[in-house]
Amino acid sequence: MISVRVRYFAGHRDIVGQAEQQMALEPGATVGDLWGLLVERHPRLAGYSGRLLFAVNQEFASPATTLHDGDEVAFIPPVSGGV
Amino acid sequence: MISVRVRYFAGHRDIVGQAEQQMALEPGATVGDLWGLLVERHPRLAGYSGRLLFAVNQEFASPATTLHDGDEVAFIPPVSGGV
Amino acid sequence: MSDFRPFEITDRPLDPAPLVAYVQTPGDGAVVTFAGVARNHFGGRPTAFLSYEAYAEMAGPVLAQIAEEARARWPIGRVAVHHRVGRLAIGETAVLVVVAAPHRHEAFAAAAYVMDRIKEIAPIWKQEHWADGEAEWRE
Amino acid sequence: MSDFRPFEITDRPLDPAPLVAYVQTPGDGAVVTFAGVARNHFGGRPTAFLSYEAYAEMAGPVLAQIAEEARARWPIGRVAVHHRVGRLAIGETAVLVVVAAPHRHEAFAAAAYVMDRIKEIAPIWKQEHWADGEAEWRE
Repeated sequence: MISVRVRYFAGHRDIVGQAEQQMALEPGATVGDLWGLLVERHPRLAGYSGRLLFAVNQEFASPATTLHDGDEVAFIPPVSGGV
Repeated sequence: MISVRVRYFAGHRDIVGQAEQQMALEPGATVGDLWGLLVERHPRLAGYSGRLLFAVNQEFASPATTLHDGDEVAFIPPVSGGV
Repeated sequence: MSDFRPFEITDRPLDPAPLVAYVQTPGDGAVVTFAGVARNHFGGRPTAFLSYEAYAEMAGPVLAQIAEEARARWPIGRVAVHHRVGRLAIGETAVLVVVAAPHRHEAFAAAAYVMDRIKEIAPIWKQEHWADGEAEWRE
Repeated sequence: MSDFRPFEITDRPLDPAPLVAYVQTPGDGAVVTFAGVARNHFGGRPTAFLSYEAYAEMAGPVLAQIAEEARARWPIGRVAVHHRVGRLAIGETAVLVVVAAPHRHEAFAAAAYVMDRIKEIAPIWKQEHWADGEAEWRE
């Protein structure tokens, strides 16, 4: 198993109820696999599928990106910086 | 005769050698008539014909504008405000 | 200015002066400053205040990356972007984008582009706190 | 700010802060500031300094008229324009155009438009003083 740190922001954090958590995954798991797992646990996240961005270690990533032990994964709900 | 005050700026002032002057004109004279008179006196002004703006009493005017006693007339060489 | 950073996420009030001083070099004829400020309504509904949150460790580098995109597209000089987080009263500045360039058209185009891209990809979120007491994330 | 005028020709150094404070109202989400600054070359030829002259009695009202044109074209708020005259060192600001608007695209478009129109009709002239000692009016 590998361990990754997951960060939640804005609407995601409101749904998940925490700003970050450590999660254990099968080796070879992808960003998309992790998102699927989270949507199972928190069905209200499903509304974000298809309209979120992904980051691994603070760089943009895709659902196909493979995760490694120690990675920091962020699920980025639709951004709204500026005004 | 009517008397008008003529203002010169930038390249015009360099050619005419003064920033303003009082000029006597026939009643009914237009802005274009006055410009023609000035070009006769200062042939180097001819290079500005067709590429200058005109103002009477600090508002934009045309060569056809008729002048009246006491008017302030400005011949505006190509402007270059800003940077 | 010893601790000045051109791309920054901060919870302190924003001031354009150090950004302008940073971007401007002797070859520049144009400096465009965009300030995004908290306004008192959205779609006709009165707003009491705004709050912003950022993925700060990532947002700063993303702002720098957006500036590089702009520099690859237009012949511009330096770019600086500061974005505020936390609670903002109406009239307070949420974001400053400052672009210097030899000529003005490129400075305008690049500043507008940087702002468009911030709204597309910078990991920063705005929560609208309505005058009636409700709050919602803009998504 | 008691002697602040939104449209002004002045021989004093320009500061954007009072213009920004003047234009911004609670309904505005965007403030765009354009600064035109004296740069150290033109077409590759080194510039020592610039000097500006204006038909001041007319130029102030023309700046106000240009702002009205912009307000007729875009849903924007207040506009302020200050233009400097006299001798300017490299890096000094010759003109400030500041536009507030509810939304940023209109603020950008209007600020660019105001600057374009200034260069078309405002009775203000720039003299380039080249590093080699020559001087010429830009026409």
